[in-house]
Amino acid sequence: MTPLMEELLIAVVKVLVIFSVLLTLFSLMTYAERRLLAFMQFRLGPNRTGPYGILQPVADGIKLFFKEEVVPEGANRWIFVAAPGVALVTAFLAIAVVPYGGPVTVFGREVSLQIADPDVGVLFIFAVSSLGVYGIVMAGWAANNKYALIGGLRSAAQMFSYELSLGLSWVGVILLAGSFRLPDIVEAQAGGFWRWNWIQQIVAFLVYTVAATAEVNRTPFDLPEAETELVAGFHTEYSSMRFALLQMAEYVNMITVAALGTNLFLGGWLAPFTSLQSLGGIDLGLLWFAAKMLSVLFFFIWLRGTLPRFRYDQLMQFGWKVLVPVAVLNILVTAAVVVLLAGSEPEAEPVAPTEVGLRSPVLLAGPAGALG
Amino acid sequence: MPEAILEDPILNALPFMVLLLPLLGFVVLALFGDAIRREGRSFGACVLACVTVIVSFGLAAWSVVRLWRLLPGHDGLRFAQPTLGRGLADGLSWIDVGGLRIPFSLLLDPLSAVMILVVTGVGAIIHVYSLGYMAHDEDRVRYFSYMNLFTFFMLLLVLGGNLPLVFVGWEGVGLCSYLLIGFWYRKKSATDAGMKAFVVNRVGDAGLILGMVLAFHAFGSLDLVDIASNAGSLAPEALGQVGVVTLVCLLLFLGACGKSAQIPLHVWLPDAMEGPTPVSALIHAATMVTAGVYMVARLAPLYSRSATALAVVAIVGVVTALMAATIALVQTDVKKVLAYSTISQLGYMFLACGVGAFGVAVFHLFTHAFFKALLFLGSGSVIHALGGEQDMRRMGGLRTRIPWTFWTFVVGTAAIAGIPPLAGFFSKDEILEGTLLAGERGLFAIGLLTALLTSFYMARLLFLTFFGRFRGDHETEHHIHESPWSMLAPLAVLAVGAAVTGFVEIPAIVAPAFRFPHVEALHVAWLPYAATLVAVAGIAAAGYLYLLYTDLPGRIAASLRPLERLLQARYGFDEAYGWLVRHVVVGGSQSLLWKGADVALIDGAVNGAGTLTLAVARMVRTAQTGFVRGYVLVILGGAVAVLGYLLWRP
Amino acid sequence: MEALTHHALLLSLALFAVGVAGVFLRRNVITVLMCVELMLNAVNLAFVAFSRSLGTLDGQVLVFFVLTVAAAEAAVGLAIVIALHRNRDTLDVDAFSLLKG
Amino acid sequence: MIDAVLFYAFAALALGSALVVVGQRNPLYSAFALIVTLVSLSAIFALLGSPFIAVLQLVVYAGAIMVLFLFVLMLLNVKPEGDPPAGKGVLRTAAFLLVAVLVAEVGTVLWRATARVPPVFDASPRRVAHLLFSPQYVYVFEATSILILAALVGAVALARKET
Repeated sequence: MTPLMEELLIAVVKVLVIFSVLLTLFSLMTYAERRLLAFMQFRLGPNRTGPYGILQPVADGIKLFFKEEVVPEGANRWIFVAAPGVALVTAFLAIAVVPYGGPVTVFGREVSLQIADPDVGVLFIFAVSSLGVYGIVMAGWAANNKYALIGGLRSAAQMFSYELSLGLSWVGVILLAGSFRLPDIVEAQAGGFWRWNWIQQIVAFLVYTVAATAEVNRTPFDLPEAETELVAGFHTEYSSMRFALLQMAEYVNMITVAALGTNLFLGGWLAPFTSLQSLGGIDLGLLWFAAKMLSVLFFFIWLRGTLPRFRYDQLMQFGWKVLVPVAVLNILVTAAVVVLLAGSEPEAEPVAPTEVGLRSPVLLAGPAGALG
Repeated sequence: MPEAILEDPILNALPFMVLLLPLLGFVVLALFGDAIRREGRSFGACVLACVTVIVSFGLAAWSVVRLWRLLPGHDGLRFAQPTLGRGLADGLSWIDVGGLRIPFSLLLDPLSAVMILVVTGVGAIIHVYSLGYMAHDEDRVRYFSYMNLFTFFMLLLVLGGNLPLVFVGWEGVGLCSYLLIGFWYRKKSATDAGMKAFVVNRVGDAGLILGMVLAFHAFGSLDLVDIASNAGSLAPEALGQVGVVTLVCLLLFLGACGKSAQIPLHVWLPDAMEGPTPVSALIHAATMVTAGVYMVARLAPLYSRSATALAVVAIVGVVTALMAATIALVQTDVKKVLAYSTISQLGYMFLACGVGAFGVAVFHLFTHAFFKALLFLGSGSVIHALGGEQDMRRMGGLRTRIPWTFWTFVVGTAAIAGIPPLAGFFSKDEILEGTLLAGERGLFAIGLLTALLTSFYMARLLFLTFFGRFRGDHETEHHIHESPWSMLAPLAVLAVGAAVTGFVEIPAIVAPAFRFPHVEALHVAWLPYAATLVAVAGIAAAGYLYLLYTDLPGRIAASLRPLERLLQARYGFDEAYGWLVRHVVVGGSQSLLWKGADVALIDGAVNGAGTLTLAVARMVRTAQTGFVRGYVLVILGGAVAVLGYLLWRP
Repeated sequence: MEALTHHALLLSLALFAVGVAGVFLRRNVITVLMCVELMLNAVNLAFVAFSRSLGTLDGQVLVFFVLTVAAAEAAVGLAIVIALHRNRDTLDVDAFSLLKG
Repeated sequence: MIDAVLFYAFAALALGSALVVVGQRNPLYSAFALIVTLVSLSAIFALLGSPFIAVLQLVVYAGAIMVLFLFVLMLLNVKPEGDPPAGKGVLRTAAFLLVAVLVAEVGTVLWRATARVPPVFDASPRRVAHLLFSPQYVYVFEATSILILAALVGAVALARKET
């Protein structure tokens, strides 16, 4: 079996594993969100199906499967159908390069816990997430429904505006780590939670939190799907499976954002104290990572339970006149500090030339994700 | 020139600092003048102006001393650029086209050394004087900025290492002269005088430019040192023989005539007296007007190759000297008298140049700078005392009222009249001697006569102003007051200068600059006595006429009416020129240039171009379909064509 | 690899040709603009391919600049389109012929 | 091997969608097709060993420029083109001829081109950045920033409604 084939095999395996993990996580999220919101609002939430209604997601799934697919009259069929796929593909593509833990050895073979690890990792996420807009725009436009269209345009504009500050908030971290590769960025934070970026990059961290919330259209930035204003926004006309797909895309994006935030600012799979990194020779990285990511996700739900919604103009004002300048300022300061500490411009240690072929898994990951 | 000198960093930088300091002062005053005035800080600004000049005098002195110590008896140094600019090959190149390469090179040799000392020294003194004289003018910041600018240009003129640079300075001082003559621009006569000076100078400058062009054509270089050192190899041109050298010399001399107010271009200087008196002292007595003499002396090697040119110079000089002196006899305006006296003295200098005694010319220039500046400043002090009165007929008896001014004025008068041992005596004596040695008895005779006249009209000026009883109205008499120290101190300094500068052996010092050995003049034993005698005679005569028998002048004038009228009319130069301009120039311009050239040729050409363009456009614009993709097609075609050419290029 | 770079060049050629053709086929200004973008991308592809086959990075830097220019061009171009549409109420390239001499 | 497969797949995708861009009368479809082209081109860039450029391609083109296009298209609610008016045939034929010549020319260029490729090729962002900010290009870089600024102002000034 040629090394390339091995690479491929490993990639596929990873894809499948992570895909299934994401599916479960997605369904759990829907459940958790409903329960938690209910809890916050002194309701019960779904509690009939199975113990504590744990099977609710399954029920929903089944329901959605058997519902009729409606393509509204005068809708642009092709795009209408394509939209959810696009949304999902971009979502999965983004998560394809997010690591979940340090390299582990399986069958005496070094394997990184991440589908693909291009040395432009962060940039890649940025690029793909910028594609995420299309799914929504297409969905909104194709439905030939004014609420949908407005919702689509809104979300497009919103993502557009907040992507900027989102990306800018990463730069500080990247500067500190001196690499685009997420594993490097995580390793750069090694040594206790006080070394994590959310301390020294507190500004960037805050910007990221806000921008990320907006990026995934969560409250208080959920204008694209503001029920009170536009019915259900861009997926007003969607039903059954496609609706499920759109929902899934949303949640996957959310998970991506959470995972990314964990990696960038919360020290990824690193333990708050190095002593807790491994227990009895077993690396607890994955656990730490999961813990952090889940808490971030909880934070999102919490927000939704707490905050009211922005007004559209406020949203734009805030995005362009507050977040972006702050982020830029942070970059300036960080860059200055880095240069000063480095004494002089850091010399480029020649990166080991990587074989071109190894990048194909990245490209496989996307379609693979979409296939599911 | 030995590398050792140029390696001296300080010496390398000094001339440039000397040159640029006044410019700095000007820039500051020019940029912030108004602000300063509004601030009410005018006085400080004026002091700043003075300081720049004084400092640059100090630096000049330093550099000269240093130069002497470094290389006794050398023949001058070219300064490529200050050491800070050493990176450049040899000086920043100012113009560099074809064979013509003109660097910003300065030339510091004995001649320019003397000149910069005069310019900065006298300049500094007069700046200080102006502090007092202009104290009550609310526009004095502008005045001082002009003065600084003038100093800069004058220094550039004398330090310039090649003719173009000299020319820049030349034009610059002309400009400043214009600005300062017309300083009180609300006075029409002042502005007119300024314009007159400017225009008349243009005539001379035309000659100067032509001379430069021809010089470059003939010698292939405009660098003063090159010209001077190459001149020796040129074939001397005998009297009446007009070769290229003669031509160059004459053309340049035309420029000199304009600047130094020699016949026939002398008409502007008397009117220039409209300007503030210190200006007359600095520009129209001590420095600018001597630029012509300086240039002739600077090109001495060249001039000495052409007998014709020398003859012309000598004759023009002596005629001017005599004529101006005679006119000075009948002037009643203090400054006018001094102006004509200046013209006459400049004539003297050119006479000296003409007979080949260039060193002596510079000597007289040197001394003249002192005593004429002194006289002008003195007259300025008088005018100041009388609240603006300039007419001698309304003066008199000031001897006791303003003693400082009086005594210094006496010194100046004695100096110019040639009373030993004052400065004027030596220089004038040497000039006359030079004419004798050259064997020009005629010139000598006229020179002597001029000397007589000089002492006469100067004495007349002195007596009318300071002796007898006051002839003005009581109002002015009541206000007569001695000038402030800032005016008297300069007078004193200059008086000392006028007294002692005669002992400086300028001819010997500047001789090396002329590329031929300084011939120690074998003194004509009787000449000094004769000269002194003449001077005394003039003064005595003046005293006889204007102190004892004060009605006599009037009767003499009456008996010699035609001559008197001729003198009053200043030999009718102005009228002649006026007629020339009105009829020939204006008439010619209207009938020929305007109607003929302008309307027919130029306008015709322009309009023709217009119509032609229209016609062509009417044809071409059909290509502008306004159809975008048509344009794209053309672009594509172009791309294809270019690529095709690159591919299948032969 | 040789084959790939070489074929990449061929692909860029094809894309460029298609883009040019589009400029002439389509009459909608926006489409024309898109065709221009297409051509730019063809050029980018050529740059990258050459950069790969020459082993130098200048090609990539140039692509970077092309991207920048393309962005600026799109922004201004679309702004103009909007203005045109507001004033002339059409997007037909051939309708804008005010420059006809 | 797998690189080759992917390459040709994406190449085909790019070319096909490009043809759609041109052939499609509905600008919106053209836009979507163009997006596909751009994305597949970015994939090809990655395959050619230029991940940085590939990502940039996504961010700038797919992420920014095309969104702009879509916005304008939806904003103006553009209708598909009608049938072309007759009489422009001359232009079209001329254009096609020229394009053909162009293709021929560039074809010959490529034909003459000798392809020899260095085995290892590192276009990591770091190295690209080092070249980009080297004296050779840094001024151009600054110039482009000015250009962007100008475009920004220009776009706003043009698209703003005269009030």
